[in-house]
Amino acid sequence: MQTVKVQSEDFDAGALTRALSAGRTDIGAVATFVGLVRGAADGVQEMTLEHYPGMTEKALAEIADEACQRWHLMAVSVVHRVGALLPGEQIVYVGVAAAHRGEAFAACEFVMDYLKTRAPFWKKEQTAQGGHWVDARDTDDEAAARWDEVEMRR
Amino acid sequence: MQTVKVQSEDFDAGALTRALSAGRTDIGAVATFVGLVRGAADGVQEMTLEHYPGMTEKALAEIADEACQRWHLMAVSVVHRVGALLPGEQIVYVGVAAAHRGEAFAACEFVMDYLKTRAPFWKKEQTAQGGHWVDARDTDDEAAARWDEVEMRR
Amino acid sequence: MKLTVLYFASLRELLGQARETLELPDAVDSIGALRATLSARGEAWGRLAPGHNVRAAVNQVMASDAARIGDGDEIAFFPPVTGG
Amino acid sequence: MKLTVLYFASLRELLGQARETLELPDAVDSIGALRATLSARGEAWGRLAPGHNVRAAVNQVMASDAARIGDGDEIAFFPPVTGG
Repeated sequence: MQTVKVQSEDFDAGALTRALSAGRTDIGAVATFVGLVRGAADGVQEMTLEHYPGMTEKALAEIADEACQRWHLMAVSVVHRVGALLPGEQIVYVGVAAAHRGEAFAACEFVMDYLKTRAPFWKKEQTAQGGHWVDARDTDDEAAARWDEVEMRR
Repeated sequence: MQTVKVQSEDFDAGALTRALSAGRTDIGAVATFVGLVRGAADGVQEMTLEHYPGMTEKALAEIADEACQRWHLMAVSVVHRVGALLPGEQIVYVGVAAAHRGEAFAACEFVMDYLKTRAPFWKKEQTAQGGHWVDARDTDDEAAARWDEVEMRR
Repeated sequence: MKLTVLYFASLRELLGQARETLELPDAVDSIGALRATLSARGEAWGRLAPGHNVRAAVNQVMASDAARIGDGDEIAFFPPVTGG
Repeated sequence: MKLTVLYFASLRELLGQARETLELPDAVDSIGALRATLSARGEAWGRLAPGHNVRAAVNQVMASDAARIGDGDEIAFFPPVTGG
């Protein structure tokens, strides 16, 4: 079961997580990730997320597919918001269900790392000094690259 | 903020996760894990979790403390159930909030790995053939041991 | 050869447009050739020349400069992605 | 010297008891010495002898055979943990 959504509305991480294992008894592990807009310390007043409609959904589905090829997963769910977001608001949800925890953790982190470098989203931050586009981080490329070598874990 | 609970009642993973970042704008990443009772394929009809009252809470608090020493975390929450549980029911929740995702993922997996080898819980499974105590897995010891060497990640 | 070309994020703002439809000679048959054609417009369009870290997609799939393009394709140019 | 000794899980079932209070000579001053004393009871108690993968805690902290024990301590014996 793979679900991928791009939406401007907020999401209910608890409901998304429950849906991953609802009515099943073969799932032993559910790992999830929620990304949030950081504000105060960075002076960010608002964040706007632009995306490439059509390609975004395809890219997220491909990333979820690749995770399912690398690990034995029972469910993957990815939700990414677009549009204007305030500090503290949720940006992205990734949830992965598997028989064992090693697979669930690895696949969840893999999806986030690949999403960060392959899914066409762009962040623009609004601060007191005006708006500026967030630069891509080298550490994100490195995080994604380590999966090229990593062995599958149980 | 560290919260550790041992209880027989079920927990609301969504509410626990929201509580980790509620009212804050310095958290960019929340990683969570939920462990569930697997049933059908393994022939498990019921699972009973025994624990060592007093030591369990101490052990969980120590594990959360150690995670906070290894990584810069903003919140850690651990809930573990005891008593009789049916297939599909939730056993354990671990939630970790941090500024960045690498820290949140690593700390969440660390807490689970240490919990599996250091917190005094014991599982007894009930199958059609009767009850039997679950054996400790070598892979759990290995999973915990790798943190002795691992470098902290961003 | 008719192409739809999309621009996103900082590149969209820099170029002052989000999409255009182009009629081009069939010789412009790769992403690299299209970059050369567009950057020749001068000024901000120079950003599409090599060395400016602008990524490309052909029909919604990430593409290198060697990727072939043809009539009816949807091409996109954008900065490195920053979602998540 | 007075000790409270607790047994958990499969060990509790095997020994047929969850807790006992013991009066022991002061010479029994380590987990190792306590294991020797208890396993000398014979039969199922032999499980507490070395080599049976039974863990110990002193006052709710994991402890090796060398760990010192004293009057009023709470000692626990149990199989490797299997929570989570």
